[in-house]
Amino acid sequence: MHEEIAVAGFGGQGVLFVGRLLAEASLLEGREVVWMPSYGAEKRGGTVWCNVTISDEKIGDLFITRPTAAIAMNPASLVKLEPAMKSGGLLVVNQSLVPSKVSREDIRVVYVPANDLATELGDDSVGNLVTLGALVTGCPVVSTSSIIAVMDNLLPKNQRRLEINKRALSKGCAWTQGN
Amino acid sequence: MHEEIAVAGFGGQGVLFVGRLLAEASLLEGREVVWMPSYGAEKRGGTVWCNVTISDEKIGDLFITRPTAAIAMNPASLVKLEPAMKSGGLLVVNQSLVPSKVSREDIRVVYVPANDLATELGDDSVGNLVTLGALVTGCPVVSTSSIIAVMDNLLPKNQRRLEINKRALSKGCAWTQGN
Amino acid sequence: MTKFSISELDTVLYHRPESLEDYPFHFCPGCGHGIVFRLIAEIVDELNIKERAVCVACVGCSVNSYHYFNFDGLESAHGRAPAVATAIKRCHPHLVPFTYQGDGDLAAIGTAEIVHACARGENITTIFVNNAVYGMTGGQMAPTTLVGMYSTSTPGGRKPSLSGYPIRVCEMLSTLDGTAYVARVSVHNPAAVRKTKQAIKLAFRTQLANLGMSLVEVLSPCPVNWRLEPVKALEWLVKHMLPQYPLGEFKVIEAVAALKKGDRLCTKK
Amino acid sequence: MTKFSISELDTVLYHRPESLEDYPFHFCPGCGHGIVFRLIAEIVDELNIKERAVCVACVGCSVNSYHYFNFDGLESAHGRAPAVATAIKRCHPHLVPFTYQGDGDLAAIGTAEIVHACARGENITTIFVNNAVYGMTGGQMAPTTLVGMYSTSTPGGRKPSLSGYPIRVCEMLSTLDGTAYVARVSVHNPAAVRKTKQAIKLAFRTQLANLGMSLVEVLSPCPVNWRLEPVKALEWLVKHMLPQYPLGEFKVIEAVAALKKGDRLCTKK
Amino acid sequence: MSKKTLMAGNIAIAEGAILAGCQAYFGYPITPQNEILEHMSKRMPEEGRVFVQTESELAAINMVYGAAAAGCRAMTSTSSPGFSLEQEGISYMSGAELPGVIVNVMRGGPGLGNIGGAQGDYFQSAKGGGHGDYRVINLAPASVQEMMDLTMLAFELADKYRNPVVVLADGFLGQAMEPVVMREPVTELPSKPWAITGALGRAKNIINSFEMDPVNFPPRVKLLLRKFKKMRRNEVRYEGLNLGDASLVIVAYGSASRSALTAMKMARQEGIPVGLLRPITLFPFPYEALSNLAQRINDFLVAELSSGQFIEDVKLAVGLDKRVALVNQYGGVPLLAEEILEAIEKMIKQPVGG
Amino acid sequence: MSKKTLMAGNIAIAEGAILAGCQAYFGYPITPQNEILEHMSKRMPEEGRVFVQTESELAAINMVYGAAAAGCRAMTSTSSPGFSLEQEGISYMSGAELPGVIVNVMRGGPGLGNIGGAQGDYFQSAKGGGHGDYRVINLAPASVQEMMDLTMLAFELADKYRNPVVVLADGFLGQAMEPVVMREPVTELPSKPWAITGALGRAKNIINSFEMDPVNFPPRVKLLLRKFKKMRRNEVRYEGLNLGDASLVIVAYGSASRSALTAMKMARQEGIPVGLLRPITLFPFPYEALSNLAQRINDFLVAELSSGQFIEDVKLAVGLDKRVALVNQYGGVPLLAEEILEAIEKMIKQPVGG
Amino acid sequence: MVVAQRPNLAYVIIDTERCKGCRLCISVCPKKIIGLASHINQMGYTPAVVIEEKAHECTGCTACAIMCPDTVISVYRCDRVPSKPAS
Amino acid sequence: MVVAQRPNLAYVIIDTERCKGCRLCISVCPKKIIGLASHINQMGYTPAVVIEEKAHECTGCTACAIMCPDTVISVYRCDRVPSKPAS
Ligand SMILES: Cc1ncc(C[n+]2csc(CCOP(=O)(O)OP(=O)(O)O)c2C)c(N)n1
Ligand SMILES: Cc1ncc(C[n+]2csc(CCOP(=O)(O)OP(=O)(O)O)c2C)c(N)n1
Ligand code: SF4
Ligand code: SF4
Ligand code: SF4
Ligand code: SF4
Ligand code: SF4
Ligand code: SF4
Ligand SMILES: [Mg+2]
Ligand SMILES: [Mg+2]
Repeated sequence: MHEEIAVAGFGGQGVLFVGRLLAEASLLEGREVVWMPSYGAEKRGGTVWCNVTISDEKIGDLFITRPTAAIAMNPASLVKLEPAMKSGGLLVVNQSLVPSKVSREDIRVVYVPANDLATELGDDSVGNLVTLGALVTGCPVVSTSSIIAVMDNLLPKNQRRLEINKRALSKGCAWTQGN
Repeated sequence: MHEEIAVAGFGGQGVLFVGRLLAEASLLEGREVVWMPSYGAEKRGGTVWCNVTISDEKIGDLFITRPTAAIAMNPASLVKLEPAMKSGGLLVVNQSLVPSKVSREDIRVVYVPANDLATELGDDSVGNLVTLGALVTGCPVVSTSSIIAVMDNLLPKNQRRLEINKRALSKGCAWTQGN
Repeated sequence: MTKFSISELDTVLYHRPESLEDYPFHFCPGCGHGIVFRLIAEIVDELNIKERAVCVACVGCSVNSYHYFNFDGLESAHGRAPAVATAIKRCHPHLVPFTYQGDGDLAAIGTAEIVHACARGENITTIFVNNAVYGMTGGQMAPTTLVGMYSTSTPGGRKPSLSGYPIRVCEMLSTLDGTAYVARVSVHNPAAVRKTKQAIKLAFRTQLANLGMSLVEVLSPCPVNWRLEPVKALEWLVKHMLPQYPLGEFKVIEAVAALKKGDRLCTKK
Repeated sequence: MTKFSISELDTVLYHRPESLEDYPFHFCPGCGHGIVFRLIAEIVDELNIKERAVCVACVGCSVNSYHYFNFDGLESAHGRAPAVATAIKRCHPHLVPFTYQGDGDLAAIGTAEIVHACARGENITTIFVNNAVYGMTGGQMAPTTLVGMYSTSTPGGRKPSLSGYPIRVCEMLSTLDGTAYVARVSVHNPAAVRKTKQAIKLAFRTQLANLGMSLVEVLSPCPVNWRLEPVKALEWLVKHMLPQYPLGEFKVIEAVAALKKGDRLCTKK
Repeated sequence: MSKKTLMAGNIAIAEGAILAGCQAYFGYPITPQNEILEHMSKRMPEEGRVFVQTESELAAINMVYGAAAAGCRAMTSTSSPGFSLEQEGISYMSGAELPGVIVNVMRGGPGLGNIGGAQGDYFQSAKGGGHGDYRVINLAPASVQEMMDLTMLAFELADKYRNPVVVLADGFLGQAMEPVVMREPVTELPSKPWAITGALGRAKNIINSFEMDPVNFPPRVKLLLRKFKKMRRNEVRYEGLNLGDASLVIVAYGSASRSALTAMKMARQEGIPVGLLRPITLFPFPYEALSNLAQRINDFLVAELSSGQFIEDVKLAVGLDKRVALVNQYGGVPLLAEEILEAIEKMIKQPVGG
Repeated sequence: MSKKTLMAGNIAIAEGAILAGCQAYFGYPITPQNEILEHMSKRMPEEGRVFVQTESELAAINMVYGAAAAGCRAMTSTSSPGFSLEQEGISYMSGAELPGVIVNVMRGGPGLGNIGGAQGDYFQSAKGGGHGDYRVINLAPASVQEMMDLTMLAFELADKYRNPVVVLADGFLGQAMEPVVMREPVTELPSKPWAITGALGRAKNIINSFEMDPVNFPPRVKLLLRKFKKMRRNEVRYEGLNLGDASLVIVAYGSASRSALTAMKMARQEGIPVGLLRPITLFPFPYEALSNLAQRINDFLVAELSSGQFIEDVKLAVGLDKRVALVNQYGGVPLLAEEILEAIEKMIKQPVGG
Repeated sequence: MVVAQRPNLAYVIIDTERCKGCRLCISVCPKKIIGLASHINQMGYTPAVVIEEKAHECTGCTACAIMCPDTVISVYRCDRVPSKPAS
Repeated sequence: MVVAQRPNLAYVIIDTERCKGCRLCISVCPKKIIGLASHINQMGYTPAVVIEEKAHECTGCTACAIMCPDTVISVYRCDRVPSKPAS
């Protein structure tokens, strides 16, 4: 197994956290993993991305160029991600903020109104978890149970946060399953 | 012609100035010349030296190791200079401050009570000029007239200083001639 | 209720100054830097020195200053803006260089350079933006961080026993004979911003009159690194920074006072 | 009229302190550094801290400090002695590091380091020898060179328009909250030397009592570079340096004042 | 398998230092290594050790100097412009024979550059950016695990040789997270009778790098040179991969070697027998390993995140009659595996005389 | 013969700068180059030009940066420890494409070292002691006349390439006096439309070395690299002596080359056909000249006042199959002709395989 | 780009695409004329907008513009309507 | 090395080989007891010496020692002569 996943969006959308969850879950599953963030002098409002490489072998390159799976949280991300996707890859698009459609036909696309679904859950900040659910359901790079285990680990003190995150995650899973 | 001259003494004894006069006079006589001072964190009281290389050809090494002529203004200098002298070279020793005698027999030595002669002239600071006179008379690397021309050039504003310097110089010349 | 287009007949009460490029700031929402930049641009416009002004940028969130102003500008290494400005002024005395420096830049790594520009009485102007934090690098303690204040490098709040005391820059620099005008202002509300503008303007006029070093310290919010909403950040500034950093003029040499007096007479009209 | 050998029965009124190595100073005749070195050694003897004292030398004529003292010592890069001393004290709080710095070292290249050691309130002591000149490098202008004063880099005398104004270090540093004791003294005559010793001793006691940064500025002659005979140099110091650099205590926090008071009570006996 | 923790490279450096018994950390913020300073600001006081956020990199390196002189394991971390400011201090440390660890998480340069990862400080770090005849051991990690391990090694080597040691990483590695096996903490630190600890029950100690009389200085330098020779003999470290059957060897270190690893795999999938030699120490440089390789291999491809600095040492090792090609990026952007693969293909295709 | 003046090397540098139209000098005292600063403190105001004694070398290099940005010919001078402190600024200057002359009158190091002459800053200066991918032209005078001439050339080249240029001298040359032919003053300075002179009648000018977004920075570095390539093509300078019949060539620069000259003469008197190749530019290094020589000469003797730095470039030029021996001193003492002669004799005697 | 207001004696124009939604303008307007929009702009911020029902109360005091860190507010007086509004 | 003085209530000893002849001691001695020697020492300086005729006037005030930059002066009181000299 060798997956290269990209997550991108506005600062503040929880992009890095999604990547982190993917990475930790992979580690839990005994895989090699690299998590690489974008970092910059850019302040909030700039575009933020990260990439996660998950593999059964020792990982070389820290960067990825052709994602096998990706999440586009905002319009700017989609513009960058669409042409980069590896043929056959899965692209999750946050429909709440991205009005446009993907034109490539050699990749799989899941449109998920992540922010709207999050708002339905009563916390519009968990859109990122919704897209993560959508991603791992469409392309099982890690199991949702690993992700949940990781969250239990990372957010032990905040039971409420944990709960809403889990619900957002399964909402995302359900969305992909239902589509 | 290729001469390598060393001048050494206490700080404040005018060692560098003697070297400078030799160098300027050589230049006046159309020769190649290098003047190299000692410089150091040492303050007044330390030993100061300089070396002057005079040649008809382009000069290589900035330093000299085997002086063909030298002036020892104080005891410490003599200790260093005596063993270094080139065989057949001329060593001028300031007898006023250096009680000891040179033991090497393959070099020429002129003992000159420079400070005493200077005091006789009414200015005990011109001992250096006395030794210079002694040197160039014993080993004519430059002519005294060149030295005088240089002094006229370097100290034009100070007629009194100039005068006493010249007298000290010729006193030194006379001393060597008389010995 | 219908859209309309602005008639040229309308009087402009406030408009983006000409000396500001039509180029968005990269600052975070509610950052005080934007306010100060704008004021400088307004003053350059008002003093009509766009052709002589030189922005000497520092390294910090204002690193890009020269991109925002519509006149000559240049980068300087972290902390060294006063040295760069010194050279520019000495080489071209007709230019009006000013440094724009953060508190990390000026009061930490650049301490020697600002102290000596002041001691030499360089005829330059320094706009010193004190936001009590290293903004650009992510909110570490600055020399101006308050005692007890959280930062990413004082996880339990600044403890003097470990990290020392905040430096009051104006108080320190006004002990130097080369300073002509030293003042501390703030941007916590519109009235304060207006005063800030007056002070910065006087600083520039000090330079224009060849009176020596002029420096204006501006207390300014960094909402992101203070971890406060912008509006709360201003409240925090008033509550916590003003007591430690009292506003006012710390050095006004006579000739500058005369300039100021002239001002007041003028504005009376 | 006959030679005699000193009996051990004779009372020593003055003797070379034990903390001074039996090693001649390399200073020029009449240099003030020698006096200050000796005082420090006397104080280390008197406070009985030879086993804890650490001399942090600077670069300047006192570069060799550690060779003269009979206790631990080390070199620091030009201007950085306060940083070096900070680290030593933080690592070994029981040690008593002091920096010995010239005015070029402390007030020029090392400005940032001394300001920040003071701002941090490091528990160290600085002996700052102000001779108004860069001694070691041959008499160039220092930040403390007086207006009008000749130096090898101000051939016509220091002109403020070209070279700025002298820095009054004590005045500047006492604005910083981390300083506990800041004083300026001089060595122009025996009485002044005695006061200098008191001040330096108090500075060390400030450190021993963990009260924060202590700094003593000593006005000191550099006869060679002032181009004056040693005795004339002291006269020049009195006439020209004292007016620009008034002697006195610039910062004595309460706890230090208490130490001092204790002193007075003690010495009354 | 021991338990692994997902950790950013910068944090691994900080934790590595703590495990190695680092007693004092001094630093000034600079991206992309702020996490080290921030982490240390929390961890060092927790451990009862010294943390000082300094007024500058000058102060930081000179505090490391002071702490090292006081016999403590001490460290600072910075990135390229800050590293430049530390060169004087590093020269002093080497001259005064003081151990100490300097971490440089390189970014794009020259000048203010940008905060991307780069390897443009190669000359500065591996040859010596300060004045005078000194050298420092350079350890170049290529994974987060090595960020930790080589930081620990850095402290060992610094003490072993009484010389500063540089951990030369880059911004990409600093920011990347990878699984890390935590190491055992070092519990016994070497004794340092030469240190400044107060002249109690012993003669006074002096630490300096100065001689008033020039003739006294060369013997001190000679002592240093002897140490550097010993480093060259004993401390060369590198990793070789697939060298046995290789007809072309990529030479790369740090994060460039990671892309090289991928490129090597890709090339081998295409049937090109490519090997990888990854120097772990840049000084001492694995000249011998490379010149041995050059006995039978003719093509060397140097992959670096700089404009042709590292390649000079490779050339010095393999000689002028080998083909040594360069594939690189610089200024803060990564070198991708695909670019290296392309360079491999190009090199393979080119006739040897060409 | 034109009239000659006896002049110290340091003064020749100062006067050379003035002749070259240097408009601004900034400096901080340090032995053995104080005479430059002191001379400039007198001469620059006399000429109505800018002189500032700065608070440090950091301030000095950044003032040079500022003055250069303002379109003026600007210079600073220092010695080794001060040169270390200037590395960040030099990197900035190169990154911002600013001309400017930095004189380094080297002394013994590392650390505080001593004030004797040395060449221990070779790597630092010729390779680049600052961060990032930049290079600076290094001019290495070997006589007082060249102290003047190369300082003048330094200003020309700095402006030609908009890059800092280093005059790399040493303390011995700085202090030595030799006869000098005064040069004609430069009267026409190049125009600099890019300079910071006030946006009067033109669009605003910006000087920087920064890009917020990393991807925008490599193209800037690429522009620099192109310049460095041009320097390598156009600016290599060296002097060859007695190369025609030589069987052994001494390679040396600066004051070491002076002793080498004497040694060469002495060797020839003994009948050993020795030649001398003296690089005048250290960057760009005369690789080609040396590798051409290596076509027919097998023995190279490198004479340097450092511990084996300069020799690396010689090896890079002549390859691994030549004999390249080292004779050197370091730490502030001179290398004497006799020591070089001895090394020549030793090399000649040694069998080639040995 | 421009969210225009009803012509009045004084009015402000906010360049909402450059607004970063910091709310400083909102906090200082004595007449509470400015509020947040219900959409986010291209930069991802919820911009400030003039509350249309209140726009007529604008006094042209420029407090909002003076505080705006992004200089996205302009303030005008409409000289075409010489009469003062009823206060 | 040691230039000894007549035993007295107080007396000073000057290490003339280390004296640099700066004359500070001379300038501060209230009794004008110290003067310059007529020889130069190994360092090339004319050292300070006690003027023998005046030595007995020494009060032991230590002013000379306190000012001596080279710490070459020691001051003693000769307790073997308990009576005070006539002042
Ligand atoms: C030599 C050097 N050290 C460190 C940095 C990293 N750095 C960039 S900005 C900055 C501090 C900025 O803080 P401040 O000056 O307060 O400006 P602000 O961002 O708060 O406006 C630092 C430390 C650098 N660029 N160069
Ligand atoms: C980085 C650096 N710059 C410059 C010097 C040269 N230097 C040595 S001592 C000194 C100044 C000494 O002056 P001061 O500190 O006043 O001490 P003083 O000699 O007067 O006692 C200077 C500039 C140096 N050693 N290192
Ligand atoms: S980090 Fe702070 S100072 Fe920097 S732009 Fe953001 S709010 Fe402003
Ligand atoms: S130069 Fe001045 S400060 Fe230095 S030793 Fe001589 S007199 Fe003292
Ligand atoms: S100008 Fe004054 S009243 Fe009008 S919107 Fe702005 S703050 Fe409110
Ligand atoms: S102050 Fe400016 S940036 Fe902030 S919300 Fe108001 S209009 Fe927007
Ligand atoms: S102790 Fe006093 S009286 Fe005696 S020699 Fe010294 S200064 Fe003179
Ligand atoms: S003060 Fe000391 S050094 Fe000076 S003359 Fe007197 S004894 Fe000699
Ligand atoms: Mg700040
Ligand atoms: Mg001084």
